[in-house]
Amino acid sequence: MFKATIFVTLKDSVLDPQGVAVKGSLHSLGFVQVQDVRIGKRLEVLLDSESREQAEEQVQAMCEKLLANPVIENFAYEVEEVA
Amino acid sequence: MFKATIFVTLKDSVLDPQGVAVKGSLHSLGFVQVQDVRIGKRLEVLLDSESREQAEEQVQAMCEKLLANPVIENFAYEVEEVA
Amino acid sequence: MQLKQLVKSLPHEPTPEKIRDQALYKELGLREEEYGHIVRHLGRLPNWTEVGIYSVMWSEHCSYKHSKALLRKFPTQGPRVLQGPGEGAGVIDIGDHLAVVFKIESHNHPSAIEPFQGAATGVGGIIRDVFSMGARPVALLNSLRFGELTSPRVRYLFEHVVAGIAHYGNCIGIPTVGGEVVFDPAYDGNPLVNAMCVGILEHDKLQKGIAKGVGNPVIYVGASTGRDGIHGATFASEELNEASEEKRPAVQVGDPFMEKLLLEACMEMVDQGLLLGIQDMGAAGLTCSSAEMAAKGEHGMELNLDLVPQREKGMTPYEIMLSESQERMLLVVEKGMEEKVKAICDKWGLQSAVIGHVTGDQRYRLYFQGELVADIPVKTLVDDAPCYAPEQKVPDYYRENETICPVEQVKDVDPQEALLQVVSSVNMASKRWVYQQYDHMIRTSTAVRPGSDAAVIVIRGTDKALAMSTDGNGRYVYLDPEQGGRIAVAEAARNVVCAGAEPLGLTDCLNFGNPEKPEVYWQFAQAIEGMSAACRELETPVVGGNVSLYNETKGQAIYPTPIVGMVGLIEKREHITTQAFKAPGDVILLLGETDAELGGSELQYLVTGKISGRPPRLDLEKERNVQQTVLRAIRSGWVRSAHDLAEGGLALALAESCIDGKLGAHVSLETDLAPVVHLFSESQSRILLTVSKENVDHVRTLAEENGVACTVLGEVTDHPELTIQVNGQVVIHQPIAKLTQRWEEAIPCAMSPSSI
Amino acid sequence: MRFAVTVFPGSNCDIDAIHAIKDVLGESVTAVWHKESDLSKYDAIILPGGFSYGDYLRTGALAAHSPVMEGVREAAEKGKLVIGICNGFQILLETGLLPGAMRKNDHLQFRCSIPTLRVENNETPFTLQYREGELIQIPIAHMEGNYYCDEVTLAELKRNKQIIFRYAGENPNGSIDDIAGICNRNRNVLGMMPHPERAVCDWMGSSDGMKLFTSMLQYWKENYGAA
Ligand SMILES: Nc1ncnc2c1ncn2[C@@H]1O[C@H](COP(=O)(O)OP(=O)(O)O)[C@@H](O)[C@H]1O
Ligand SMILES: [Mg+2]
Repeated sequence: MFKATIFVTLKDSVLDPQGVAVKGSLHSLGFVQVQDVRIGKRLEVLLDSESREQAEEQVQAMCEKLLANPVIENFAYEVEEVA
Repeated sequence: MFKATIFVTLKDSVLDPQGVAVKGSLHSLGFVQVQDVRIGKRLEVLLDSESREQAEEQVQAMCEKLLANPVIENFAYEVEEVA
Repeated sequence: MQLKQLVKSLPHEPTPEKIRDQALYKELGLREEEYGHIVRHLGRLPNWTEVGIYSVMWSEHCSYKHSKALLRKFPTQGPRVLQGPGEGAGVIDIGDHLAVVFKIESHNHPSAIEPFQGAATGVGGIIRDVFSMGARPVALLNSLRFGELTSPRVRYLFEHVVAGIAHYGNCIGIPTVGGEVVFDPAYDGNPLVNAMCVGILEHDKLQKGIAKGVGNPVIYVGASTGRDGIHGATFASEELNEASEEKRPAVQVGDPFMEKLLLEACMEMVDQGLLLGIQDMGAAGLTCSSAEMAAKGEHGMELNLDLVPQREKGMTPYEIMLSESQERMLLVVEKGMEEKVKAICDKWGLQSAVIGHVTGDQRYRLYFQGELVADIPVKTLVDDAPCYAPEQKVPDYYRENETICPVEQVKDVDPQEALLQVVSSVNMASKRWVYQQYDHMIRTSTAVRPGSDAAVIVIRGTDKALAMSTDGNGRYVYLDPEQGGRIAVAEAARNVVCAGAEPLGLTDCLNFGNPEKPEVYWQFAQAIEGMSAACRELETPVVGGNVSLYNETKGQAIYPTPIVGMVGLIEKREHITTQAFKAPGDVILLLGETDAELGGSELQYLVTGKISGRPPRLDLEKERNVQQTVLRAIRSGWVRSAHDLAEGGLALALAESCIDGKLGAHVSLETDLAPVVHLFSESQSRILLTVSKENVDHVRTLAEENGVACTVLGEVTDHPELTIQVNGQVVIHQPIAKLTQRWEEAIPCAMSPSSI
Repeated sequence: MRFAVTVFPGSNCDIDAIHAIKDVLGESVTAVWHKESDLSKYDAIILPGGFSYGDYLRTGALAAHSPVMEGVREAAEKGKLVIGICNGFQILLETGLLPGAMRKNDHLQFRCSIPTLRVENNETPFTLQYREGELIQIPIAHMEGNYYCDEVTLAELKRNKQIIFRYAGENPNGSIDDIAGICNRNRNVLGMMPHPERAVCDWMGSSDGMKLFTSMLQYWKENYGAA
């Protein structure tokens, strides 16, 4: 069994309205040192693949096909073997 | 300047409707090896703190106060110094 | 600051000479002769910023260079029109010192690339157009076209476009009360996403997008400027191709929360009478809004770009001016009012900045880091844009269709089988899957929710209500653009009449292919002819609209698809009428005449897989008479339900009224046509009414006076069955439950093909 | 009776709540901006629906830290009536005035419709004019109404009869135990996903929401003397 941890983040040039709003709230809570907030996703996918290579291939394909929107998002992942 | 990367994840006991739906979509795309999907958040917060300790303290406080909901979520973070 | 008067080029930008010598302007979509005009207007070579500004201002999207001449054919005046085309949205008087403000706009190209954000920002843009007139937005509608749901890409587009529309409208809190969705291979690869917004205005609050008063400050309000959507306007003026994905700059992301704040802040400024001019930054962003305000006000403008709030570092003047970042507004106020504006912005947590002032010399000057970076006679940007009248040619397919007889193609189909197919066609089926994702009840004014011919919104504080509908049938327009154009207007008017409203006027969105192709331009010109004729006959002026050309993929144009957004006034709430059958025993009447008209019909498409022949013909006088009859009957209190006959013909209209009313019907009719032809013909100018028994004669007499054919078809029953007899033979006999199930499940099933 | 309707940046059902109280119920109502923290003048507080702070991060999370929530907390402690509708319910959960949390609808779509609810407990200030078990139609409009709490909390909610409304037909969001609305132990704080303010005239599609407001009025008159 393999566990992939996938990070999907907005491309730098794309506006992150959610991050802007959270930054505002952090400021009003007194966290004035906060300069910037960007919010992305973290997905954990458990895979019953044969090998690490196969798992990585599949994760790459899933990200491209479904999990990330290539128009506005980037993705990255790590795969580890689990019991 | 410090950059905190914060991960907010659903507690294991909480059913994740989004994860379930994504798993279903992955299956129908042919990724039948997928056993489980859990979806959380990844936040990047840029902080103008004096020291790493101060930055970590602040991040811990933000998570407790705002960024995670203790009823259903756990959080973890890493802080690194950036230029 | 000592401002230099020589127009500078920035070090890393191409020099004016290089722009000329290497014809770099072509990359921005300018033609050689257009570049020549620019040089003449300036009396020198333009720098990179100036070429960029001209290129967006003279793009199809902003300048209407291929459509301006034809749009003049639309009647735009009427006794109630307070503001016709030329401002953010049209304005029509509805009495009680109130007016209705509305406009439709396309976001086709952005939605093809990023459907969720593309559709969302389309909604955001049209809302800004309405509240920049000083009106409170009260309703949204949309008109959508996609390829067929058998394609995963189309399902993706459909799902995300609907979610994007829902996201924006729901979050900002304006009900999405109506619209239409059609699936046809003609839109594969080039979906259409047209969004309409309706607002209500108190007469004395009407705002304009003009700059006046030398020395008055120009104020920027709202989101920061980033590099998103640079050249969106130019992009919207080209055909889509594989390179589009690459060429596309950062996609614009909508922030409905920010727009809600902007809306409330602007409403407060309007209430306090602070504004001299206001215009949203939509297509071509800061450039278009500021240049248009200056040109309309017969003034000039000077902007200091260093003062423009920016989200990204190191933006150049070119980027700042051409950015299409969303949720921004440009204001001109009386000198001395800056603090009041700022106080309102601060209350709503919005950033605002004075970025320049109005000048008296009709020049458009931009400063950046102390240097003059553009100096343009402002009218040349707006009034002197090029204007083209391309060649027209009657397409071959139109001639070939002359000889095709659609009746022959379908006459052997069993009517019952046809009905089952039609109710479960995704084009005819219930659109609940779509509208249940839209908050259609917020603002608690929605008296008729999505699902009837037109939506109805009540106007608080009065007994009045507004009916609204968007309509357009690309198949008819393709087969005969002139007739199709008439039908689009007539059908939209008929829909609001069926709700009990008098049609007031319309806004239109003209979605066509590449106008530089003679066949496309012919379609365009013909459709406008037909629409104009219908507008004149039905007395529904065009008070605003939008043109979207170059809707093509891989060289193939979409069906020519003009969409009409019609608004009607209901004088008394008791006149509000819906299409659902109301009570057993009510008599079903058909107004209008049925001919064998199946070209472009849903039945033809289902049977043959394509459309051909000539579409239904529309007699404008008949149309007007039918509409007036129905409106008078409703106002006399005789009508229990009214439903216009459209795609799917009489059979589908009967089925829909049964399904909605959870009642049955027994219908019996005589005809010379084959039963299936009579039942599924899409002849125009027909309306189905139900009336209680004692009012049948009243309606028949009224119809006769108006020269409208009126046939008694049968009765509403409490048997949950639809029974249709033709010439004494039962040809359709179906349980309502079965029809309902097919009709409700068509789209959900098509959207989850694996779960069937 | 004096009602307050809180207004956060992004609230958008505030006008509907005000309309229901002022024009239909005929009582006094004031819109209170989120920066005010003194609500002592009011007898009842409505946290309206909408998308406070755009619903960013988590629904209700950013609004939960507004100054006005101090006033809401005080009012709740004093036994005044507090009702959170839709986004207002989400805010009450985030503030901890009600137990549990909200997740995205199980089908992941926004859902606007008029479902049927069952009144599970009519012995509260909000429901005393309904019959127990009465079926009523109240519109919903939300993306995150999938109520969650752990088993211990659920058992407690049941034991104390804190579940006030359940979906009687199809559950539109996947909420645990078909929950549509819950109250606190003292029965003076109610959170519900459906919008009673959208069901106060027949032409709106239902007027079943009206009894919720008239119940509040009756309770207040009986307990705090006629005004
Ligand atoms: N198809 C049309 N019919 C009538 N008027 C139109 C049409 N298309 C555009 N117009 C009008 O031309 C004016 C210029 O439009 P435009 O500058 O595109 O406005 P916007 O910036 O809102 O898109 C608008 O007032 C619009 O209503
Ligand atoms: Mg405009």
